[in-house]
Amino acid sequence: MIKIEALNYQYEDGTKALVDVNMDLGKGDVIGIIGANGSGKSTLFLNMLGILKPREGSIKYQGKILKYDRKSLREYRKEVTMVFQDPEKQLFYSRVYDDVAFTLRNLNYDENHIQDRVNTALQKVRAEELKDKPTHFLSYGQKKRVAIAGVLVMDTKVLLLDEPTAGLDPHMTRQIKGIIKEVSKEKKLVISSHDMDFIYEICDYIYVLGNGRVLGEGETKEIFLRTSLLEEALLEKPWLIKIHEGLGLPLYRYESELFQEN
Amino acid sequence: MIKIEALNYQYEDGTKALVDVNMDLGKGDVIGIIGANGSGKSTLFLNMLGILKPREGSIKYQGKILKYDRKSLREYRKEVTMVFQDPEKQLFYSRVYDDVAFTLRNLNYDENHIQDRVNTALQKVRAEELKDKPTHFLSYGQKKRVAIAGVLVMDTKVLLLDEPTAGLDPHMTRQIKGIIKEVSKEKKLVISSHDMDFIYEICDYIYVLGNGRVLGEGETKEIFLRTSLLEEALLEKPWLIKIHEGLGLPLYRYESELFQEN
Amino acid sequence: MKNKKYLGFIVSLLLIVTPSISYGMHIMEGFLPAKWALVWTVLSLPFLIYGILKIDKMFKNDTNAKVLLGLAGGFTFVLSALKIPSVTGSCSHPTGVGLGAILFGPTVMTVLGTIVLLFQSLLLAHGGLTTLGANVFSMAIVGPFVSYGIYAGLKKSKMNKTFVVFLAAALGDLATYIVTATQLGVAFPDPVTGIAGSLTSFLGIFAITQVPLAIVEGILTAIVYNLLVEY
Amino acid sequence: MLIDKYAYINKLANFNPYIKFTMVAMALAIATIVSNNYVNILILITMSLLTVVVGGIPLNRYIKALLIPLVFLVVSIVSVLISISQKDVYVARIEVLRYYIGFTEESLFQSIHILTRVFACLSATFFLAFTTSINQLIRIFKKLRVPNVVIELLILTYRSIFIFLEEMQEIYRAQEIRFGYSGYRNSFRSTALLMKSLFIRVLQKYEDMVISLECKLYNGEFKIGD
Repeated sequence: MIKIEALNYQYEDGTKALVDVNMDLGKGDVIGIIGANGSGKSTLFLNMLGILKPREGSIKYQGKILKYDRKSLREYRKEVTMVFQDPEKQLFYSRVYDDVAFTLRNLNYDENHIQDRVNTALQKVRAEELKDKPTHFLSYGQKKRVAIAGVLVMDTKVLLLDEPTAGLDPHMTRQIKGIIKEVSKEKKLVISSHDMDFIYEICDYIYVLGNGRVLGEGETKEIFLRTSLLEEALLEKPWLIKIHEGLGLPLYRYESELFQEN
Repeated sequence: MIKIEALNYQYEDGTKALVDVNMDLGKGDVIGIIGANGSGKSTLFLNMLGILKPREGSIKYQGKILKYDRKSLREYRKEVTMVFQDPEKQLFYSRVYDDVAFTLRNLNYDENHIQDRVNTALQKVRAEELKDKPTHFLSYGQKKRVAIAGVLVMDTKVLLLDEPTAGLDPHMTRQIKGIIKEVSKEKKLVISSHDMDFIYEICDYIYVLGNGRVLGEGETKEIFLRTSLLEEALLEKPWLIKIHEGLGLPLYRYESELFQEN
Repeated sequence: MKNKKYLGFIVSLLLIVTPSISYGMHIMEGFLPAKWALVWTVLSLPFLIYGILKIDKMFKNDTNAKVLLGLAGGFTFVLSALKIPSVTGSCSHPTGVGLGAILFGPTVMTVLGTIVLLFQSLLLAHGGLTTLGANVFSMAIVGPFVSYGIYAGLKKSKMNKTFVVFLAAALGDLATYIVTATQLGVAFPDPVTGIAGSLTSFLGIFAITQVPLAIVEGILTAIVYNLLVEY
Repeated sequence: MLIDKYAYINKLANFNPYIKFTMVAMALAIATIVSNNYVNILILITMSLLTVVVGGIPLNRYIKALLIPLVFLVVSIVSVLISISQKDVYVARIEVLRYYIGFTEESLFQSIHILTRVFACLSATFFLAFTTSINQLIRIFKKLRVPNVVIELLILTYRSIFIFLEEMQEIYRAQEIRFGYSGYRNSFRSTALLMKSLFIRVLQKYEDMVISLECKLYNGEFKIGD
């Protein structure tokens, strides 16, 4: 799995973006990375993908230090990839099918094989019916799902998701949650989000970032009970935590538990 | 105030975007407009601004039907304006001051007067210190605040806000809430958002849109108790409503009330 | 501009994008007889082929440049959907083509210009398929080359940069208009006064819109150039 | 821009694109090469019927599209038709300051001829534009052995047209409600600001897309299936 060791990253102008970051993504199946805007989440993701190269420290994958030559990176990205926040920037084709097939065609698979995998990927995000649609007629939520399919098609071991629910309405958020839960059965997921309720529901281990540092880490429930840590990181508590603390109810992980038992 | 009467809007290809929409924005001080993506919220806002012209029906402002000639629109938009969702697309100048002053300069105010009003507007969004900063170095949250200032500077009677908290972290969301509460003392606000907790806290009257129609309207508390309406509109309930219904607690409007009384 | 390497790109895009094809007058679908449609296509082909070869080579060195060119193509197309305030009060459509003459060499924009012109005829009903060759010649070859030539020739002179940009954009635009008028003039000689008559007539009648437009566009280009340099 | 939408939703959208393309190519060739008034009118009628009746494109929308190049047409036809000279050789003319302004029989026939050709060609091109999507056309170009670089640029340009069209509209509206387009001076400045903002977004998109390409194991080629 991915381990980040003593990672430091600076921008060209000398600003420190990440300072002594240590992470072991083996600590959970769905890892949450939370922090205010500008806390370094995106820079961290780009480091994890090998797109930015740390100034000090290293990324280890399956025990081996990541190398930055073309070939190593290419091999690495067959295992680790990412869905970016804005779907527009990830769609290159005007036909959904071609876009989802893009990565596979880059790997020179044959078209029959590609067809199977594209179909499976589109099924996973419940977007089979969009296959022949032009990308520019899709709604935002549909674009988001196609962008996810374009990445799922690769069958990587690790998938990074940056703000997967940003801009989505409650219904689509639920859909994406469903997709994430399903995908998490097969892959390791690393998710960043500003929606604390979403993170609380989905993730099992959490890193809190602030000003480019890891301010805290721990199991989901435990992290969200650490009031001063969340205040320092300018974050908020999920409401299930709030009513646990405020009303003295037991600590539930899911809404459904709360309402079943009470 | 704004009244929308039997408004129908069609896209050029014949798709019906808004069907028989009736609204009276005098029914509350902060009006919420909620609905799934594609339910017609944006089209409705553009109609309210006179950017799109309805096929049938009309917009009334202070009892008079809105006319679409240049001069009438110009006068109307001195009273009614909007902050769009993406601040990146609303900032045109490289310097914050120039950007906020844009509207006033277009109306040929003199520079002294402009200076006062720009300063006041920046104060309202707590961004005085950004005055001379280049816009492209601002954080997302700062850009959002500057975009709001650029519209507040006009001192309109009505302000439409499209997804004011989209993409913001919890801390900035709190900031924007604060700004909105303050601004709402002086102006009528019309807000759309996917964040039901936010809408529940901020708005006092709500319209629910679905497939271009008004599916329901009512006072905030009342609307969010209508389960089948929210389901039909593909929305969700705020958590304060959920625990009221699920746990039998009294119905609170604000988190603070809940925790004070229990 | 946070990234200096884009500066050359910007200048060239602006110079070639906006000017020539910008407010050019597209010869409409079917207007030219077969002979002339063919002549202008044949004259355009060498530039197009040379451009394609050059792009091919360029892409071998930098495959990401494909994306940049694609985006530039979209950008220039979109400018043609933008209504630009013109002197007469009516609105004209700019149509930009082109790209990085300085970064990529002027023939590259011939290729990009052709693509944009093709999309314009299919998506906007501006120009046409039978007149594509003629429009490519005036808007994606002559206009850009003139702009580029003026800019390249004057950029090292002591002349004010903004003025150089203005000149390049405005004169590129004018060149396009003169070529288009010529294309029409030779295709339809006046039965009484001959080619000289038809040429005068086309030059004269389009001058009413195209000359002010060239000036407006030159100014606009110069403003945008300054805004970007400041950024 | 709505032509694009119709290309995907019309009744001929899934009809064999090669046949559609060949028909249009032939119609264009006949209209320009044979160029007989009656043949031209026949093409106009056939293509219009195919587009509106068979393809199901709304008639008013179709006529609106046909009228887009109207200004060019009128101005150019007038230039072809009318001539000025000191000799009175015209069928119909007026006299101004010893000059005769009028038209000859030849130029009248030529103008009529141009008109029928223009509408024949327009109707053929519009049949293609309204019923055949760019995505289908790109596949045809590939079959026609258009160089790969061009195909790739077509794909990428087509995609980015819609990205920037949406962005341009949003920026424009934001300016519009802030009075950016009230008066000539403001319009001018706002247009320049709009172009600048859009341009900067081109560069940002480029940077982000390159990162996304890395993740998609881009190897230098944008392929499509057959």
